[in-house]
Amino acid sequence: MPDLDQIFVNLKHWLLGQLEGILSASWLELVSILLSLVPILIVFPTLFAIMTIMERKGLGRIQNRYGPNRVGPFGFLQPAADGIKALIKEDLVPRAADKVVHLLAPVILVVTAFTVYAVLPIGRNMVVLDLDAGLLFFFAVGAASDLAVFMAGWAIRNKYALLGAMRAVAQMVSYEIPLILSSVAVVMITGTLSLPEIVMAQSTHFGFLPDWFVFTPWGFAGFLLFMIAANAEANRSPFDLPEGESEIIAGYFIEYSGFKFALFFLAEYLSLFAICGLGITLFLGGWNAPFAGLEFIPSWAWFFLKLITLMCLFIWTRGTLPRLRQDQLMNLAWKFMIPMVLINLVAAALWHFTGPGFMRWLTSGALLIVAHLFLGNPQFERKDIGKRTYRFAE
Amino acid sequence: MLGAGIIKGMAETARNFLGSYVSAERLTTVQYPEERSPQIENARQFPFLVFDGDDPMKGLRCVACQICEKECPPKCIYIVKSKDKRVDYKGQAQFYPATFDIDLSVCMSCQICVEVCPFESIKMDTAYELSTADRFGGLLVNKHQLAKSNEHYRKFHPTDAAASDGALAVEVAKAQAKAKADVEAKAKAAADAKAKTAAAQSTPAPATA
Amino acid sequence: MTPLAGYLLLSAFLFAIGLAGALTRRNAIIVLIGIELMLNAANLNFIAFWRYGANPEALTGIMFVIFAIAVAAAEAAVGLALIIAIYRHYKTTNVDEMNSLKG
Amino acid sequence: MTLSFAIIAALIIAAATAAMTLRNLVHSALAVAIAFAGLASAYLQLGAQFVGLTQILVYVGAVAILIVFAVLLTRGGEAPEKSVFSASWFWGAAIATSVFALLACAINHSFASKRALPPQPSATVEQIGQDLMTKFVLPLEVIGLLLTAALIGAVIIAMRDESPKSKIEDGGSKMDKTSGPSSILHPPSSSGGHQ
Repeated sequence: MPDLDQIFVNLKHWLLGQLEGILSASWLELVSILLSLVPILIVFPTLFAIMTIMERKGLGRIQNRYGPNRVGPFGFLQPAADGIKALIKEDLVPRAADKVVHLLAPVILVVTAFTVYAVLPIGRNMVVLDLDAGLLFFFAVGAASDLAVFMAGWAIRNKYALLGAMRAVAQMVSYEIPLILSSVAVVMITGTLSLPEIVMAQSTHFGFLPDWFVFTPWGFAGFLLFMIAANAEANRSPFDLPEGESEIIAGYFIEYSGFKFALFFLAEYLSLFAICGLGITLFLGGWNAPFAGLEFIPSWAWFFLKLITLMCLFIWTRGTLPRLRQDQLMNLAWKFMIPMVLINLVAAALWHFTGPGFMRWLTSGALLIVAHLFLGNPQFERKDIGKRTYRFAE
Repeated sequence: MLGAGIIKGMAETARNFLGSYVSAERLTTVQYPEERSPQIENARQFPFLVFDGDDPMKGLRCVACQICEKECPPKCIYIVKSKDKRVDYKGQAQFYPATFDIDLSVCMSCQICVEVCPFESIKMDTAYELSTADRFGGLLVNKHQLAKSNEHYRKFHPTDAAASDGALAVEVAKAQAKAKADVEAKAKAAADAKAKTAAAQSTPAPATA
Repeated sequence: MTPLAGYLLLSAFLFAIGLAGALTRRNAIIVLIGIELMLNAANLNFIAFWRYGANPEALTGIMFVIFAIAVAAAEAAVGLALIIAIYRHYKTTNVDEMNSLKG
Repeated sequence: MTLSFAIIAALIIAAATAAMTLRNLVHSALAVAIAFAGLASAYLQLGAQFVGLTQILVYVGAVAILIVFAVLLTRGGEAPEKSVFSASWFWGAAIATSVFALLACAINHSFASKRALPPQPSATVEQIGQDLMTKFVLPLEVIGLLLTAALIGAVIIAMRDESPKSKIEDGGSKMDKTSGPSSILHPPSSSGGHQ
């Protein structure tokens, strides 16, 4: 039985071996790059298709209804139907719109969403680009997508779109800080920015429990904060104010139809998978098996299994939580998440310097619980809603 | 504790999600074309004309009295009386509608025409799959499309059908009683007339002196 | 391979463009963008000299650029806050009209 | 003069000139974002990987959006006014070209700049981290202080005058001209004086 874990790596080397004689060195290098890129361009869009149908069926089941079951068996050809619909629909460009920026916005969004996958370790030595500053690359390219969101909103000269774009950019910028700082805690403990090394640091086992960071007090708090910030960064449900259908129709992609609209959705889901992938790499032990006995399942299978469980978690929160108002959104980010993340850094430092043993569980755990109780209650439990103040535009 | 409410909410949706796979009655959706939810007793869509017997045009109860045409709020009924008369179920000679059109796109199924009709001839149907491609002519139904048998009416409006049949039976009985009374009166009148002529023959002299 | 002069010329040209923008444009925000460009031109010089320099292991060039980027970002933030405050007061961002120091 | 350097240089110069000459402010803000990205690729080409990624994160991710927000807050996004260049544009251009000429001839005559490309030095994140924490720890702390001060300063400068006192005063009368940050500098009581 060929080594299932390294099957793709061996496949690539075998293919390169075949082309050894035919192509020159530079062409060979190009082919090797393509061989590691093309699978990503195929796997994640199909995951996007599967995820749209799982999301709609999951939300349906949560609301005691079936969800799409007309197209194909149990509705599993629905993504194909959506895709064809998106391709057939006419692509309108409003007359007053700024053509170039209107076209460029979804393209940049999809490009940044795809380039982010270059550093994501999908399986044991299955990472496209092993940068030693991989995490920084991830956040740098992720931050560039805010600008594309703004371009989309501004290019259409439409009040609602601009409102949605400003809300989206404000939200993404203010939730980037908890996202980055919660991953800094992991960097502090592992001492490296390279994602494969972070995953290697989590591959040992402690008794039957794996040494994943999520099973440490600062790791668990970091994981929760990371996931909340990821939810906000991808503009998903409790934080989907930018495209709040009820208030401002569809936010920044209001004037996009046809294929550009499908590009926006593709970019949204791809960035969601990328951030979930990062969450898995940092806190859930990337491609490591949870228990020593389950090593026979290949490493990339573990990565995708965890990715799908995280996706179900996102769908679950989308089905449950109502949308946050803009000021609640900002309050949560600046008054709860950022202080909490800074305290999480202190907890990680405490964990590192108190050395192994039960003591460090007690100290960092207690610090986090006290911080949570102290930070959480006073500002979110107050019953008196302040007097409504009006501010008129000058 | 911040977040306790969220956990409660998530537990609730999880219960819904798992429950929908476990207990069937949670999922109340009716898959429309295949399954159909049962019609309630007095569901009503658009009016139709009731006819007795088997020939729709001859058995039409409608006597073109045009009360429903006048009473209809959106004015969607159009009746043209026939020139000749024919005998209705009570034996009287009555008109019948030459044309009886209802514009379904205008009708608001308010059932006023049914209430004002003195002859129980127009009732409300429950067929709702009437979508047609032709927006104007397709929804203007004439006399032939409107006519439906009494059995059809009894099938989906049993109580109303029974009530209207009872009223009709009373009418028929009254009409027959009146007819019988007329026959007797005529017979008595004929008898009186005969008796008077007999009496006139036996005593013609005094009258002339 | 490109000699050091290539990068130096590029950064000099970038610096000139930034200076031209800062001096000729009317809108305060474009002046600020011009200054940002000039700062970046300087950063490019540092990295070029670090790369072609005598002992790259000292990493001083990179250190200087990291701190320069941080300072430039802080300067951009304060500059734009100033522009917004001035706009709210004068209702214009036209540099030529900001000539009264009374405030 | 490798091909990749030529492409990157052309991209940077084109984006920078576009940023300086475009009439619409938001276009020039986006052009400057492209220029920053071009510079980041130049740093990566020069082997300074950490600085290139920081440049993208700081400039393309944050400063570009800051500029765009400023453009929108000062109504710059709509119709640009008639002449975009200031009155004395000629002198500005003259000074800029003379500076460039000066620098260019300095570069050409210096023999140091003819030096070819030495082997690739290793500037790993590890080394940068070590240096930051050992040799450059004082600048790191000062930068932290400076960034906090700049953040708070920027917020105070751009803050709308939220003090309840001025709100009551504004409530009745028309929004007077001295509301906003300038009324923080001198208390409202005197602002009534020099209305």
